[in-house]
Amino acid sequence: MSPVVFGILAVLLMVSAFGVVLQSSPVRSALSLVVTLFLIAVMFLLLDAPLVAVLQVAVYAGAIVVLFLFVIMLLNLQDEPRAMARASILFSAVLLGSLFLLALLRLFIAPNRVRFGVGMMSAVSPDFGSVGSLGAQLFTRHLLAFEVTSILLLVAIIGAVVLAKRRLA
Amino acid sequence: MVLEIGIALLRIVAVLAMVMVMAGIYGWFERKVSALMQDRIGANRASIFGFAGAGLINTMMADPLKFATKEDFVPSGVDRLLHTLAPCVGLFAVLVAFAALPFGDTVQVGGRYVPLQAVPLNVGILYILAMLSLSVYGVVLGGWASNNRFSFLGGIRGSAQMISYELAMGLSLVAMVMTYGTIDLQEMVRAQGHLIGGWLPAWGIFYQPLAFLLFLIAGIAETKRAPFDLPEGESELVGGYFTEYSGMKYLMFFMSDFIEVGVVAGIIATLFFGGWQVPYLGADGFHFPFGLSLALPAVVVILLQLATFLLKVVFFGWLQILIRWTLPRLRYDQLMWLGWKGMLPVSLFNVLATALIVLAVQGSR
Amino acid sequence: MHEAATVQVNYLWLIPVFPALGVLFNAFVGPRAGKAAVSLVAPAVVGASFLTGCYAFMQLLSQSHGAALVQRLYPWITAGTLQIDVAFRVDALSAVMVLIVSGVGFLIHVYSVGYMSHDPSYARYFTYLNLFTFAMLILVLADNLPLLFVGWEGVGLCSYLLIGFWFTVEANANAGKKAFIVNRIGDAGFLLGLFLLFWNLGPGAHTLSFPEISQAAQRIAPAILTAITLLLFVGATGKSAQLPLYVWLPDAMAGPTPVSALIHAATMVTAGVYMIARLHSLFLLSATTLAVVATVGAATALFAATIGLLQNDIKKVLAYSTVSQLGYMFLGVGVGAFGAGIFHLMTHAFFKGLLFLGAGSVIHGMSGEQDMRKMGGLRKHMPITFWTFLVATIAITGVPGFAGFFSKDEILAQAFGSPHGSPWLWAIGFVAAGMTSFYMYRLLFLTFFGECRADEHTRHHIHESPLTMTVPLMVLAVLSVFGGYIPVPEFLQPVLGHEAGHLDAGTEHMLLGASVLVVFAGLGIATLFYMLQPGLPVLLAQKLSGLYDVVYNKYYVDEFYDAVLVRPTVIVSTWMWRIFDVGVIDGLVNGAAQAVAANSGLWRRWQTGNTQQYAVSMVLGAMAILGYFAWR
Amino acid sequence: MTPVPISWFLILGAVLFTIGTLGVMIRRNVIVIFLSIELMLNAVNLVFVSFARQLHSMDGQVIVFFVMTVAAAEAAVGLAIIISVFRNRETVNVDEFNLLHW
Repeated sequence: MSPVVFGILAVLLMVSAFGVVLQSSPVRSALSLVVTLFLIAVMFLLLDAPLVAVLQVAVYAGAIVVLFLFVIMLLNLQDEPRAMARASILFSAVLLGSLFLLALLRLFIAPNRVRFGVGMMSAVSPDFGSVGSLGAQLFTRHLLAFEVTSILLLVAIIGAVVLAKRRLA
Repeated sequence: MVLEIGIALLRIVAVLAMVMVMAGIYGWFERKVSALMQDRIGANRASIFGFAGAGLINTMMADPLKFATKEDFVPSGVDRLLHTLAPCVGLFAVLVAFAALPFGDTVQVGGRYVPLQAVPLNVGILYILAMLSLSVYGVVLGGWASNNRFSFLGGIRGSAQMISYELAMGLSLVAMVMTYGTIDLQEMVRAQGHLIGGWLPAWGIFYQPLAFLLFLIAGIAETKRAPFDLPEGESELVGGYFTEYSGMKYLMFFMSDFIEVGVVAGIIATLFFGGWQVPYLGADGFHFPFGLSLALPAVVVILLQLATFLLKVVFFGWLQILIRWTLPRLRYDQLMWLGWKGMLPVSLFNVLATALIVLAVQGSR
Repeated sequence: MHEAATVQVNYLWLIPVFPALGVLFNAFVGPRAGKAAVSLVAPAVVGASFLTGCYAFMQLLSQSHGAALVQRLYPWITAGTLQIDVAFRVDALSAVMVLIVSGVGFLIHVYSVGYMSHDPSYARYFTYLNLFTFAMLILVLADNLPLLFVGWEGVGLCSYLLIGFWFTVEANANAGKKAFIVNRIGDAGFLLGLFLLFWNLGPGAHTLSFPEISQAAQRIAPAILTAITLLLFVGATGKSAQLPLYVWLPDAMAGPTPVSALIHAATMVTAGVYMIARLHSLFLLSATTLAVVATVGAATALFAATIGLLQNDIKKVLAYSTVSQLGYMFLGVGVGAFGAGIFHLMTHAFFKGLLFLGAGSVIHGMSGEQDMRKMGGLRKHMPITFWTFLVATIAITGVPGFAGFFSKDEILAQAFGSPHGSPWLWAIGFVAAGMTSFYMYRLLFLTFFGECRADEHTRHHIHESPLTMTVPLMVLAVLSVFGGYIPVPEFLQPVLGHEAGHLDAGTEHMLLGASVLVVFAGLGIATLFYMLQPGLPVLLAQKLSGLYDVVYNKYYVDEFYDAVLVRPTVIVSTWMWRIFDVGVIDGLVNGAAQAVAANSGLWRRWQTGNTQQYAVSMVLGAMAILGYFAWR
Repeated sequence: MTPVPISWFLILGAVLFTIGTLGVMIRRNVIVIFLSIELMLNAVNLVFVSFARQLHSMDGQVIVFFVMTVAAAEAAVGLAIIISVFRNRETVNVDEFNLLHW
């Protein structure tokens, strides 16, 4: 059953991802991204990462993309007559993209390339991916990084305010 | 396997039904309470044999029928897909949010343990937050897809307002999580079955009165109801983000509004007022502090608990409607001021104070 | 040197620090604090140095003979085994020098308060003057040659700054530049000597302190030692205005007169003498160098005296007199009479300082007039100046009983009797002494006697100087009288060794009598020329017009230097600038820049401003890395 | 439950990442480019979580947490830049942001 679920989710994911990239309306792109994020959250659930999944929905879909939508609406961006780049770039991008995918797949699939790239998933302990285990990691091994993110966020807040504030003439 | 799926489906259907009924009750409250407060009769055509209270049934049947039969008007030049999607997204988000609320203890039926909860999740409360944060898309999309300045302004206002108040809301819940030491809602409710000093039920409100106040305010702001109803402020924006909606879609917006009231009421009941816990009621009956005991069969206990939970949810929904008809609407700058400069610092302070107290209590053990 | 008798003390740093604090105060607070604060602080810090110096002197006297007080402050240059400290040494020699520098310096600071009182750049003046005192004290206190060189350069800088103090007049600025450049020529020699010395000191020379140098010098080959000492002496001729580098000193009179008194008479110009005395153990090892020093000294003494005979500017006469007297000092150290040289240095500091200050007082009273032909009869108007000036004149000319007599006689006796000396050297000094007597009395007569030749306006303003100026004059006058009774050579003996020559009593008395005679001969001729028969000098000048012109124009040395050295240098420099600097150096620099620009011009076409193209390029780069890992 | 090989998730991540990359390269609207970058970040997150699951290590999930934080900061600042650019140039098309070139 899981492969079936995975297959359905994967197809939906790819469709919505292409929706982000190919749709001419920015609002629709953003909404496709929300769908993508939601589906990836489901993938996280399948990978025993419930907390990350919930955070994905709450923070990514619920806040960050809303911010995008907010800006899109603020700038009142409508459908573009010419959404894509010029042909030469389009061509090289598609070429490069397929090469890129090829290289990634080779890295991930080819046997003896990557030690953990093959094989099935083994069972995990019940508290794997729980709030407790993630929190314990966050506040012990990764404490410094965690604290530094607070500074990053502060800087981002100040930067956003300074940049977006209309200068008084 | 089939049985399990069946039980799960049953739970889900039960919750859905409950939510729908709840929304209907709130709709009726809205009319009768407002009428009462404004010293008028209100919804007088919906009484049965002159008894207004029985109009509840009438309202619950008649209103949806009325909306369903109305013309589904779509303005020209809109993104039809998004226009249709908007109310669905909104409704979906609040409906699934309800799924994590426990409405009774785990019951033992024929050797299986069945939690009285649509979806037992170990990330419980975070899940509800996540889903509630998705409900903003209904507002934003509705505003955007209507191709109407008023709708658009309503959508913009709504998104900013909901993101702003989500912070205070989340932080007040963080304080609760710290108090209980778990994020599992069922666990939280169980923890409230104890007694403080042998007589006072150990409800969250007694531990975290400030968090309750914060959550109540933020919750009302999240539901976009007065005094925080700026996204739909009739006197300014006609109807805000659902100006251009009619028929079933309008009903869906309407329902998601009331269901959200229900969700907020449910969270308040669960976190601050003992959820399905009845004071002094244990699994085998009442044990009053003054020594009296009253043994009850398990089924009665479960039904009592279920009824209590529903009663609490209805009560807090009613309270919100009371507030909605009592307070005047804020100005937008006041709204933002309250959210960012009032609620956010206070809730941060609350988290800090809670952390210190928890630390002190743990240290003294 | 007596190594054992070294006493570690901890207060010597205070001596130079006081003037340094004064510099900071006058430079940063002074301009705002007002003249009163500056005139209080600037002399006070030098006075504090003097008192500290006295304390050190007292402690030195209480020690055994030949002792030295030493303070190591901190390591300065550390490289390999080389460790040069900032360290101060007070032995008999530097004690005398410290007292001269800070004592005379203090008097001149006090004098300057009156003399400079109307100058708008009052605080700047005292900043420079304090800075000079600081540098000079570093020079004389230094325990090692590199630190001495720091002071040496420091006083050179201050000299430049003070000569060009009134830099708005181009001539003054040029005089400052001239002094600096000529000093640089000398300093180049000094530096070369320093390097040659370091190079040849060999292992064991870690600190380059003076006792260490004098010990290590024994191991250096005589020929190299001669080269070293000669190069050092080149430095001394620059700093102390000896032939052929004396030309800057007369021009240096462009600075304020107290500066001439302090720097260009009493202290800085004697640094060369001090340096040779300090390194006497080095110089004693090279007879050739000593002969050169003595010869140059004697030649300078005579040469400058002849020019001094005919000068009409009161300060110029004193300037050439200073050059001449410095020649005497070099004559002294050149014949191995280091104590006598330092002795004359001290007495000269007193009476020449007094003469300059007196001249300053006269100029002050004459509203800035410096030409003696427009003076005369000032005796009545400026009695204190006159009497003190008279004392100084008597002292410098060597009338028995006054300070100059003792030191000059000592040098002349040594020039005659020392193994390094010769009757010829004595004869030159003897003639120069006569000329000194003549031009000094000429100056005295022209200035203070006879009728006043100034114009009406100036005459009305002639006045005696204020107390701040006359009190230092009186103090210096007392010193000019009694300074000769201080047994300086004996005091210095433990440091500088015994005087080389011994004369029998008869010869000594005969020489003494001769020099007294020549002094009075000079006095007589001056009296004849400028008191009794004022027409005579003009007549003589007409008779010997050729010789007169040459001497009057200072032997055309400046013109000669200008033609032989300055002009070719300017021409070569101009050529270097136009062709080499502009063409080659700038060409290289600009060419490099142009090459980069051309190259960038090629590459910048890559930067189109098209973001998508950038994105594609970025992915291309990522692709390259990824591809490397995928297909490696 | 029939298990799914870990490589399936990895391949899905690779595909999503490539789609995001394509979006960055071919779109003219800067906001859509931004969205595509978010898509790339999420593809990487998916791979991280897969590896975490496979290696039984929480580190992968912790990194996802940090990626989200950085994405939030990046979105705030990036969108602020876009707004101020839009204010000056009245466009969000990247091929019209061409002042910074020779």
